[in-house]
Amino acid sequence: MDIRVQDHPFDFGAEAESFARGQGDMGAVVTFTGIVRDVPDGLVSMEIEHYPGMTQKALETHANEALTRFQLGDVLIVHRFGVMRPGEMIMMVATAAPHRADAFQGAEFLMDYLKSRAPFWKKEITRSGTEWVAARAVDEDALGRW
Amino acid sequence: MDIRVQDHPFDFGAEAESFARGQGDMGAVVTFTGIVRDVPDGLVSMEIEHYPGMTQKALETHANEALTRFQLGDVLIVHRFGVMRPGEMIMMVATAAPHRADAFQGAEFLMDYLKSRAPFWKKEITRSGTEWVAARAVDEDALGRW
Amino acid sequence: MELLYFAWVRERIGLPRETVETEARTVGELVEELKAREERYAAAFADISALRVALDQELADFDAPLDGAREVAFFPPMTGG
Amino acid sequence: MELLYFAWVRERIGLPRETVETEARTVGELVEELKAREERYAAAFADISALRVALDQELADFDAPLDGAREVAFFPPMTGG
Repeated sequence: MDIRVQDHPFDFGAEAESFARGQGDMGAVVTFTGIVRDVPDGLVSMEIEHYPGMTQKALETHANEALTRFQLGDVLIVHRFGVMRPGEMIMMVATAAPHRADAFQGAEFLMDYLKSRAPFWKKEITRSGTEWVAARAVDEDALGRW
Repeated sequence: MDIRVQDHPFDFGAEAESFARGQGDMGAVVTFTGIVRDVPDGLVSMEIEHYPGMTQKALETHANEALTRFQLGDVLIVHRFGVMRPGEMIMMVATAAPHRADAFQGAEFLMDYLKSRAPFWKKEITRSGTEWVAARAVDEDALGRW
Repeated sequence: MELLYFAWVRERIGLPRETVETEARTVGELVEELKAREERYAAAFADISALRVALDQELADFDAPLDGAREVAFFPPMTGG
Repeated sequence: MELLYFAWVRERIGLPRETVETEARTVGELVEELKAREERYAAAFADISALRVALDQELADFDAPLDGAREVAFFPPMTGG
């Protein structure tokens, strides 16, 4: 298990490759990557604030729950905070499992928890102003399936 | 859309990175990688046979169906044939979408079709003999959800 | 008509492809013709529920008509991914 | 007791953290105390259904008892991932 919260960019390709390379007994690896998308108003940058004391612990709790709930061999979470430009990668998760259903479900479970239960807050700086991103009801609802 | 059927290894990290880098308008990228797992009898190698005339077409059909059925911006499929050792990567898919639910569902849809509808056949060469891998009922059943 | 065999179907019949002349109107009739030919065909086609067929590189059923098909492929259920 | 504020809660109150002395027994009572203090607190806590709270870095409810908590954090619903 590897959980990293950092302000600098990460190398998605290298992380994905080294995670998958380490999984000799696992048949299935799933990755998810979140990317800063442009918005209709024209996104200048996205700023992510987090709760330093709590973030790492919360992510470890979710990762451990994913490990036991699904048949996962390994979990990786990398999540950035600070300022990002459109096109930059915000975060990634990776899961490894003997079979694909567990790898997919583990990754979706982690993402649903990251979206609504990990202490990160996104702010969008557009050409027309600055706004905290509102939580989406669909993200809260997604937790209901677990 | 990029579909490749090849006998040589692929560079998962580089493929994942370049796929994700190209997705400026998409917020979510999902990848799945299938890896040759060792088996209790001790796997010497896995051999994958395919139907050259049909494979590329079948994969393109499935990829196009995924693109229209889900809100996907892009799809990548790389699938190997020939001889592979334990730990080697067999195949990967990648999907990009504005939101994560589509990216996940698109990748799972592609995997379910690849498992049971793309003309590939796996043979396991173990220390105790050689055997064609039997299709799993759970893989056939998985198609029922789409 | 070109016949193609893959995986253990190919191994049981002993060749990857062959050209045949046939009057069969459906895939099923073609299978019966082949089974009547030689023991190795009878062995390969013993249980067609364990087989799949493609007509001109598209998956089809065993009761599908053959008319116009140039290439018929027989193989076990696929195990890709 | 250490109070922490994040995102627009921090912006409305105008500071990221402060130390308070309180007799409040629950999160809810603490919120009422803060609202009575100054307009900017009243503004930040106007609608607690739009807020989340963590006690010693664990998510909690607004009716949770405060006893023993050293750190109370208030923030909007999270938007990670």
